[in-house]
Amino acid sequence: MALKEVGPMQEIRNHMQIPRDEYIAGGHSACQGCGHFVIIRHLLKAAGPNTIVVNPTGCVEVVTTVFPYSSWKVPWIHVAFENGGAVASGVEAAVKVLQRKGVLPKDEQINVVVFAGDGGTVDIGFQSLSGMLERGHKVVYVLLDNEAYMNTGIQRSGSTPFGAWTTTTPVGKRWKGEWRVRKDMIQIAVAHHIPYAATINPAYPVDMYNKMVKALKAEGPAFLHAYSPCPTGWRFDPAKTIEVARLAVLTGYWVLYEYDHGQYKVNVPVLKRKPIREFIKIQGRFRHMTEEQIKKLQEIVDEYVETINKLVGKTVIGPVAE
Amino acid sequence: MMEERLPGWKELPEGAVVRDAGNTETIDVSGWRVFKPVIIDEKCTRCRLCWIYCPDGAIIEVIDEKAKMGKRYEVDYMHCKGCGICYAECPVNAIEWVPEER
Amino acid sequence: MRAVPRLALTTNYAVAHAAKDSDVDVVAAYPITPSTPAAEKLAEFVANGEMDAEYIHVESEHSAASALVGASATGARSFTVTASQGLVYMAEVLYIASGLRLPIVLGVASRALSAPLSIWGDMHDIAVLRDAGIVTYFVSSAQEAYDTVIQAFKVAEDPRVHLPAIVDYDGFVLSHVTEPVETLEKEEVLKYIPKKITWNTLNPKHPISMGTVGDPDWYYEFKYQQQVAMENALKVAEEADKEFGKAFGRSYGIVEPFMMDDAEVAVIAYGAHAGTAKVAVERARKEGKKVGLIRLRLWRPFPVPHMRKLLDNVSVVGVLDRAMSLGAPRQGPVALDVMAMYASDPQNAPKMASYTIGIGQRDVRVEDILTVIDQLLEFAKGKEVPEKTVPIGLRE
Amino acid sequence: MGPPQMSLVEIRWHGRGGQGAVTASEIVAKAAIAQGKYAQAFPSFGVERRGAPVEAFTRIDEKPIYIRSKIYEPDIIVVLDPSLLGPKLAEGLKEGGMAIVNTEKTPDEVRKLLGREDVKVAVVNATKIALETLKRPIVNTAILGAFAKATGLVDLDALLEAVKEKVPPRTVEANLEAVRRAYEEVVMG
Repeated sequence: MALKEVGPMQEIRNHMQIPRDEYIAGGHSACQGCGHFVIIRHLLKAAGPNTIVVNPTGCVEVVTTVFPYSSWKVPWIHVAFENGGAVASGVEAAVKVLQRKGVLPKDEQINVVVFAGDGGTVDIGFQSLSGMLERGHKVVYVLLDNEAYMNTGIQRSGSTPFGAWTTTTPVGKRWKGEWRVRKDMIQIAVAHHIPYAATINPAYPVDMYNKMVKALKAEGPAFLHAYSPCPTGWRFDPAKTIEVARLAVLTGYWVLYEYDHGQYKVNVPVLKRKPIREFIKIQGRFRHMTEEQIKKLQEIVDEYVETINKLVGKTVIGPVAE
Repeated sequence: MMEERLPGWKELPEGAVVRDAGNTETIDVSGWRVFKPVIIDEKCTRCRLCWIYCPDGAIIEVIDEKAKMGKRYEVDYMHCKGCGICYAECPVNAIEWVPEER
Repeated sequence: MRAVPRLALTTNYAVAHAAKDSDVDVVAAYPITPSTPAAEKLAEFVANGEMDAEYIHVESEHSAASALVGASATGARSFTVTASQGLVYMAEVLYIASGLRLPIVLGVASRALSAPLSIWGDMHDIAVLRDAGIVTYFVSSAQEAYDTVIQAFKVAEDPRVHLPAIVDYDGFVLSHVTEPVETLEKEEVLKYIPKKITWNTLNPKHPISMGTVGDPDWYYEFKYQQQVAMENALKVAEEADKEFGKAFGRSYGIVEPFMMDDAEVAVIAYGAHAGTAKVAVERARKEGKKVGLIRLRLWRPFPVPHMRKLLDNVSVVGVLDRAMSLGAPRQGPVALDVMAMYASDPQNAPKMASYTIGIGQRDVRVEDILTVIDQLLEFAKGKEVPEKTVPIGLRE
Repeated sequence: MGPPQMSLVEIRWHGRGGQGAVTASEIVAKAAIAQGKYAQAFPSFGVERRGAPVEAFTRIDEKPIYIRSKIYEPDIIVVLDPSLLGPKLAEGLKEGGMAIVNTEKTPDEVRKLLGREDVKVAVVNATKIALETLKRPIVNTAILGAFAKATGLVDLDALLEAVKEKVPPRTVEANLEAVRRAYEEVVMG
């Protein structure tokens, strides 16, 4: 017997309970198979209609709000690329003071949510995000990470993984794709003493949904780092968005974990990891990689997994098993 | 034929706001598709994963007392772009991937 | 009779008092000389509970402007102070605030722009914002700064306008000078500027989308709407000033003529140095020189009819600018405006001379302005007006 | 001595960073404003560093003050630190102007140090008064008492009120005492 759907702001036991109401309309012009919109749909379901969305410049903004159209059924604002954290700070502060002064209803929680890409978060918007987190604004900041600047046509960002081809880390005589290791945004966010931070992944909808609810209920800033496959920029068949997302978890490339008031927890243990080769072989952006590069990427993943195992104090993500 | 006249500056809302937000619903993106998903209702177990994973909100959960388990799933072909996620993720192969014919 | 508290305040403090008495809801401020004391005073008001506002300790001016866009878009009366590099850092967002039609008010303690680094006053910073679609006032005293912040909210929030507004006051020469200011009670200020959200806001009860993409089919129309709003602001600012005068006994006009009735030559000045120019004009008059002063109080929108009315009957005008538009036909930004005013009516144009003065806070003395006045009188007698902008107080 | 004949009075303050010359210039303006006069007070704009010689300025008038330039020819100079005394301090001081000085010296000795026989001089040992009242050598309030007495530009009562508002709450009584004592002890010549 299926469980009943829940209202907004409530955790679920299985995906049958995810509410039916939609706050983002179809008809937007996101690419086929865009991971972002799976994540956005569910976050808005979790948040409900009493939500204000701040959306720095990026794919999501451009594909949802070309005048005279908008896909957003909740109040939505876009200001610029690098200031999502600051705009959200202003919205949150205004809600607070206007509720105090009785201009907005005092007894209704109004959620403030940022949807920002990796460019708008890890690079150009980094300072503004840091300010928002450090000041303790009650905002849910969702980093929709597709690991490059996709809106302007696949340029590398501080979140582009080792080995990945982008138009600014091309494969040439001297360069063979990105050669550096991406930033660890969860650790950066946690360093701001915020109550809640978590990684999410659309291939794991129940885990994703419950983390969204926890983030919305947090008493201060919450940071959700969402893994969001991009068929266009990563060069894979749009039908495989969820499969790629799932492989990221099964290879340990993307660990689903959370930081909840000082406690780290891995939510989706992977006792036997698939080799990273499984993850990269279905993406065109890694096609050029040499055996040596693949080995290096495997080492980077191993190290990342080890860091998280240390954080939780036990081996929750196991070794690679062919 | 006369070209459609767009509203002038006097008729437009201040600051380029969209007041009837959600109105991309009126946009037909069916032309994006090369293939389309077709749900085979008899095979469908109502697991809901196609509805969960659709980036375009183009799988509709229809409450229908007469249907199996009181509901069924339909494709909103106006908003389906034919990405194929539903087809790829359906655990029981209840979605067929059919070439679009116009 | 109204009991009038007469305080001794710097212009920085006067501006902070005005924000408090306007019941500002959100302040987001980042310290920068010479506006810092205003940001500190606002913090003190909030800390003491004298002001019921959220004070956002932003990590940059860019974020200050951004946070205020968010706050104003949510319906809060929003205010900040800044200067110089800070204002220029905000510039990107302030263009957006104008495009989103948000009535944010800013106090700007104008200061030079690097390099070389100068913490001192001039108006290069505000000149960068000239074309942003922001209602921009120049004030000449702490009292006027106080009054003008309140008027600025009136204009910015007027449905015919809905644009940000800047009250620009000279760094140090006004910002750090203590002088008498009569303040008002919050209750009477709020009668003049009632708290009413007249602009588009983010309210879950009526969800709208703000900050959309304007493709080539649409952008032009929205830009033109801003221009129309700017044009409206001229009349609205004049009304706001008159109504302020009626309510509180002080008004300034949007241009202020001084000894212009029978003037043959005129000086145009703005900000603090308009005061020094007043003293110079008075002194020149005592020597029988027929000179008058026009103080520009509203720079954007530019008060063309008001200026024309005063200038059509003089034979020469000299514009004193505190910023240099490098490489332009004339360096003075206001001089360029004055000249453009006569482009379609050259036969009624006075001879027009452009001067730069007070750059990087080179002190402006009465004698400097007397020199200008003497030159203007010579131009009136037939001497040719120089093609180039004349620097005053510059070493060769 | 009554107030100077001309309506606009310009005052230049000399001290060292941290001594409170800027505050003193503001307190005088505040007192004048409270009495219904017009006044301006401003520091020498820039970066003030503890110990470095600093200047501050005050203008007082019966009418609104429009001029915004620095003060080049003061009617009055006020010297908070005796070690600054020298001919440079009197630069621009108007013929027949006044110097108010924190010093143990006599008015004649001060005139000699300033190199100006034409100026009126008021002396007070503000350092001693400050040490006895405030227990610290902060002389800016003490010198104000001398200023009020010597110039007559501000009333003692208005001055005391302005001091009250400007100094830290715990030091109000001591500061007021310093002002009163200097008012009594100032020597003019």
